[in-house]
Amino acid sequence: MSPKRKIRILIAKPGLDGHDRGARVIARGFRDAGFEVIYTGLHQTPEQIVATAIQEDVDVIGLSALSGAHDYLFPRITELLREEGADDITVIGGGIIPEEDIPELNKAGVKAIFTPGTRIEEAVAWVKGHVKLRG
Amino acid sequence: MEEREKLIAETKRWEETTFSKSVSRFPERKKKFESTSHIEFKRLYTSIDEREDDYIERLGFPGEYPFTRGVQPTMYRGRFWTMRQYSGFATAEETNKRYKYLLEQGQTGLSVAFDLPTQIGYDSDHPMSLGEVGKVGVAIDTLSDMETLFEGIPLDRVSTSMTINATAVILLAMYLAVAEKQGVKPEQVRGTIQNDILKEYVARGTHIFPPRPSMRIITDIFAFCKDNVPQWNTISISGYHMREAGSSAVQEVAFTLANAIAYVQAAIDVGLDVDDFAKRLSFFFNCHNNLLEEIAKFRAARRLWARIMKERFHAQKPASCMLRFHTQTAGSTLTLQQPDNNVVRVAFQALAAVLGGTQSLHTNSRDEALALPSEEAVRIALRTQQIIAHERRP
Amino acid sequence: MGLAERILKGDVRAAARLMRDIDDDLPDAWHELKKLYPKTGRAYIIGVTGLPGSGKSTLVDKIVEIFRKEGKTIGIVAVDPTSPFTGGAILGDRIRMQRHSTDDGVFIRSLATRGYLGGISRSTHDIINVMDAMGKDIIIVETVGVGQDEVEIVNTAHTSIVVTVPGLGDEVQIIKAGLLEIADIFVINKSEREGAEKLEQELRVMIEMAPPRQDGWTPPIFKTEAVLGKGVFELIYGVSRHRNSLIESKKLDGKNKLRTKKHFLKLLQTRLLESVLGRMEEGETLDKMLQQLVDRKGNPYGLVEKIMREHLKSHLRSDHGGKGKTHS
Amino acid sequence: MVKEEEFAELRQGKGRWKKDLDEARSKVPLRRNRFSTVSDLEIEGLYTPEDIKHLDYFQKIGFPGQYPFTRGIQPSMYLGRLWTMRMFSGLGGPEETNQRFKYLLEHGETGLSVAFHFPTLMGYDSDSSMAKGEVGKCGVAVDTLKDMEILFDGIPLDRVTTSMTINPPASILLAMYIVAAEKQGVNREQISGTIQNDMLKEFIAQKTLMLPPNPSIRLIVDTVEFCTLEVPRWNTISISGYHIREAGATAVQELAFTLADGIAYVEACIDRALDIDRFAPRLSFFFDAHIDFFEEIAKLRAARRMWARIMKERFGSKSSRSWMLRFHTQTAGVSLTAQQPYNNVVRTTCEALAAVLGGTQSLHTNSLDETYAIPTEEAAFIALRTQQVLAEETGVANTIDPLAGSYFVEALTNRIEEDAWEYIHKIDELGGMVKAIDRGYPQAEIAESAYIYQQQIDSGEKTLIGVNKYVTDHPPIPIWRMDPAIEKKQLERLKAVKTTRNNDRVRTHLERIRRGAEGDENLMPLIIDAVREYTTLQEICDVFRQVFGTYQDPGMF
Repeated sequence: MSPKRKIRILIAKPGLDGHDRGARVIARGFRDAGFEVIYTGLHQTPEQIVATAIQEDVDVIGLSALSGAHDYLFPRITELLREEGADDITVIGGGIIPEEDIPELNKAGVKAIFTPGTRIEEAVAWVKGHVKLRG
Repeated sequence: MEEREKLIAETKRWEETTFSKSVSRFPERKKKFESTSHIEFKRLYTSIDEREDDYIERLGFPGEYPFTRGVQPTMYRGRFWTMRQYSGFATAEETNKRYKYLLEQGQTGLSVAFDLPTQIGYDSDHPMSLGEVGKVGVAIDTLSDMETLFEGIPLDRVSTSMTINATAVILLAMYLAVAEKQGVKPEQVRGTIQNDILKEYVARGTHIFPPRPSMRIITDIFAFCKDNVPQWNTISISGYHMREAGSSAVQEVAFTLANAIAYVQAAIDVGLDVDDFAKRLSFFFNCHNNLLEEIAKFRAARRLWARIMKERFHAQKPASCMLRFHTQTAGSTLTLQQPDNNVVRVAFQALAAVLGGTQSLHTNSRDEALALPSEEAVRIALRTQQIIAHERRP
Repeated sequence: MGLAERILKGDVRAAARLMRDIDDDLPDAWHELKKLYPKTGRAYIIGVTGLPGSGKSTLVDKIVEIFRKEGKTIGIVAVDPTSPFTGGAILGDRIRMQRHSTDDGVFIRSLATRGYLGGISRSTHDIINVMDAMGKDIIIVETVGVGQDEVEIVNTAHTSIVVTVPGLGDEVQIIKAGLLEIADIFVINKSEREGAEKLEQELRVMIEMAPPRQDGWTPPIFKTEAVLGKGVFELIYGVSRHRNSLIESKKLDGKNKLRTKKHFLKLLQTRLLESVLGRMEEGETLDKMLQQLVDRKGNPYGLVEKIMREHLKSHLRSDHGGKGKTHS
Repeated sequence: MVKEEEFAELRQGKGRWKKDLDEARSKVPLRRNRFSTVSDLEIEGLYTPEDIKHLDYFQKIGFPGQYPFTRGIQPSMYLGRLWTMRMFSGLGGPEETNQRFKYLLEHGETGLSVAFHFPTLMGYDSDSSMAKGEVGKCGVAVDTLKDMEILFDGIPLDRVTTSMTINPPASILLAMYIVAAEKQGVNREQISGTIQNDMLKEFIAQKTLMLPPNPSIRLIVDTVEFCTLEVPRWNTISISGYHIREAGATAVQELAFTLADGIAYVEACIDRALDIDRFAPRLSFFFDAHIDFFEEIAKLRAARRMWARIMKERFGSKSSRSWMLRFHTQTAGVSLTAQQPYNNVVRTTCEALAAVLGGTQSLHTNSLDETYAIPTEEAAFIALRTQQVLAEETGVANTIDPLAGSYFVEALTNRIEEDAWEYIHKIDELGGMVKAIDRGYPQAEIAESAYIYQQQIDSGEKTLIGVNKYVTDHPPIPIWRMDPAIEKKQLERLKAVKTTRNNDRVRTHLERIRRGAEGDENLMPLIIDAVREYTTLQEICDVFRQVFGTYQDPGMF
């Protein structure tokens, strides 16, 4: 691993939910932790998110959903990543996600779920601890 | 005062125009709005309802006579009230476990509930105790039980309140003995015994002896503690039970302070100096549903007590004039039906107690109307206090 | 198969990865760039710069829409600033262009300045080369957009567009201070706003007052409402007029030569400095030298001469210069 | 009231107290060096009559039902009628929501409040590709008039008031409601309720976006104009601070940005040559009740005073009904935690009390499970009971504005008002709210506050029980789950409607709307005609999107 590698993370809001407070706070948190954060704005389809992740060659995709549609949207994104051969990108998620949905999401390839109350530091530490930089 | 007259005139105008026009179309919900103490609420209060020229005299400043705005100058900016959940059940071992749980959860003081035999002076093996042992609190027969009860809890670090009356003197003695065995000196221990026998005759009924010897024991405790256990609250003069028994807020305060006057008089009569023992008198009030009335009650109680001590008993020290009190939310307001509603009631009551300036607080658990509270219910009750303390940021 | 080969076969992931390696300054990236270089030189490069809040990204989005209708493929490089305090960055220019993200004919790449001045990143020119090799017809570079010192775009793009909006107050002064020389084309975006006419007049006066340009081109002014796509057609027409004028006046070759020269010299300068510094830092000599200079025991002029002599000598002796970098 | 000469004595007294305080804190230090509200307003340790010395009772406080309405908008306030208990609800399909409505009405709720699912909120039908995975999740799916009919089946629309949280397609949902009422035999003069219809706060905070600002405002003014003439009891805009606050704004920002939005709407209506005293009485407001008790009460009191002044002085409105700021309140969703969910009952309780002491006209109390999903029936029930206990047991509704005259509350009310005016002046300088939004000004202010708050929580400077203090496990609570069959049923119904309606007529109506949109006639009558023929929500919205263009959030940081 080169010391010059900088972690790039895509913060994305899939679906129609427009509550972006969490996504924006976490984006700033990652920036302040020295990451390069690509922010795609609201109302992104899974296809847009995956295409963006590939073009931007990110290490991590952080998804935020508060509408309850995570059970469809998150697995759809990991599925598309697999189709594109880009499943080496780590997918994590946050938002209003019931505890009992987490095993299913993990099985679908979402590596970690951060529920409300997570400190910014925790999310940052998780990414630093779990994301292996390429190259 | 010119402005006052103008306000009186304007209020009259408002009532006759804007208000009466509206009320003729939308009548008021009730003919009369009154508090639980049947104090009638006016529809609107303005500064004409305050007495003139009375700020310094009637309100003053926190930590100063007449203490209407609180007994400490810092109040909750310095320290929050003590979160003290009344608990005790079954054996000393189990109660000890519950205490440790509560301390871990952030509770800041202990409060012991004893079973009825202990409260009325019977050991667990007495025929009168049959079926009562460990039921409404913990059973303490000997020092050995007391040692178990506080096993692993350093008595120089916590303060302990004991709801005990007729046998208070014995339980206090045991507590001091446990402390001694832990290597803690009597002058280091802090806590309260309820020791309020008068209200037992009036409302609660765990008395043993006739009033006169009971009063003698109490003044003995006053005298002993002032010399040996200076940080101990020798009595907790309680309105709680009278309120639970159905009194109004006004009656609660009036009867409690009347009892207090009797204790002070008794102590003076045996030759104690009021400024030697009065600062260790404490109080215990109920906090009912009527939010504004309760807040007013606490503030009025402080002012009344200050005046009684200064004017009636000629106390010289400010500390003798301070009414320090514990509060418990009103058990009688909780319902068996829809127990989750009780969480809401308790939250309102706790808020009123805090806005009224309490020194410590027990919040009831939502299932208290059913049985002894579950751990989960106790935790929610404690969290209620913590949310008011930390999130509401008073 | 190396990244370069995969890129030439149309592998998008490989292109994205190489861009990352370039941006992260990995030694292997040079190897790939060498292979790609012969395939570059075909794309037309447009720079978009201007004041913050002027709507550059939205404008780019609309420009892309029109070019795509014409069947052109597009690469976009969007640069945002790196925080000097944390080293992190939020790259948000894509937000207004996301509808193109799933279009195979469009490739968008967000870059952080990583401390590089001049409105773009150190890697921008090389990343343009990758897009060029990918076969993109047009490459649009959106600069940081702080409104000053964004001069590097001139050495990067064929046509530079400066975007401004009415109502910011002293926009003309800002442009005079830093963007006037850059502009091949001016855009007044959000032209429905009050003050658009006045701004246009002021810009016109400013252009007329400026000394005539060597290439004989007078920058035109276009008014757009990017949100509604109004005026963007005309703007694109303006870009192609500029391009034609470059071709007609035989200035395009010159421009390319200038771009190549700047790029080449930058690479050379960077590598030389890295190489020299790399050697020096091995023995902590830089720190010692600095102390000598501070103590006035040496002087910087003599020292540079000495280093150059020694460096060239040792460089001639050794196979490769620098530490661990492949320079061959 | 304290006489002027007495202030000298008061100051002396306060000086003495300060000495006591210093002495006390030298022994036991204060808990913090700085005390501030949840919005980070610094507060003093003690307030006395001096802090409200300059408060002119008649100018600043006055009487209930009179200018400047600080003490409440009705002369009798809760002595006459309690606030409306209005629980925001919507889940699954229209059948399920209809059932929940009936359940809440049976348990004493007094007004309805519809939560729509995201596709409806954004102007998409359930069969749109954009709706995938979202149908019925966060609210009820309403695609056509058919769904609206089912939603209110058996609920007499002349007897209840209905609030609809709907923004970009507000005019379409209102049209459906009008026609649904018509089919019940209730005419449009009889119905009453509210559409949120507040796009400015969407651009600022909630981001349910469809059209650019200018056409959005045109649609809003269309509804205002139409309702003023034909649906006189309808609240045409619910100018909302709630979402602004939930997005991270402080109490002052919430107040200021909301009133600034209100100013922008009033100006837009005046530009249409509407008579202010005809439309302004039907503008309503919507605020958040957050956890910082006194700050919230002060905010709500300041809001009334400020709006009255804006309407009277800035716009020269003549009718006292135009000066009244009537508002709905919702307790703060963001204050709730997923950890230890029962703590949320306590939070909601305190927040509801603040709303009532602040004089709200209607109230939604959040359920304890709201950080997980749509509330279960049981959780919604406790939330409703919270209001009922507040109304019937605590006695706080038995005198008007009981905290008036409190040194702290009055001083804080003044302070919040002053700070909010400063923001409003700044927005005026930027050329009004639409321009300020275009610049990203309120967005950036809110993002900054949200980030600071998160840092304060992370550092423990601010406390969240169960999250950064007293962290423990908690037993799981039941969570509402959508039956997947609901989506299927919804899609089937939509398909059936599309095949059985008169599609020629639908096309004609859509064409008519297109021409209307391209011109400047009021679109409401055209929309009503279209929905009556079962034209879908998205079909109409697509026309709007084509004519007006769409809006993308600039995502400013």
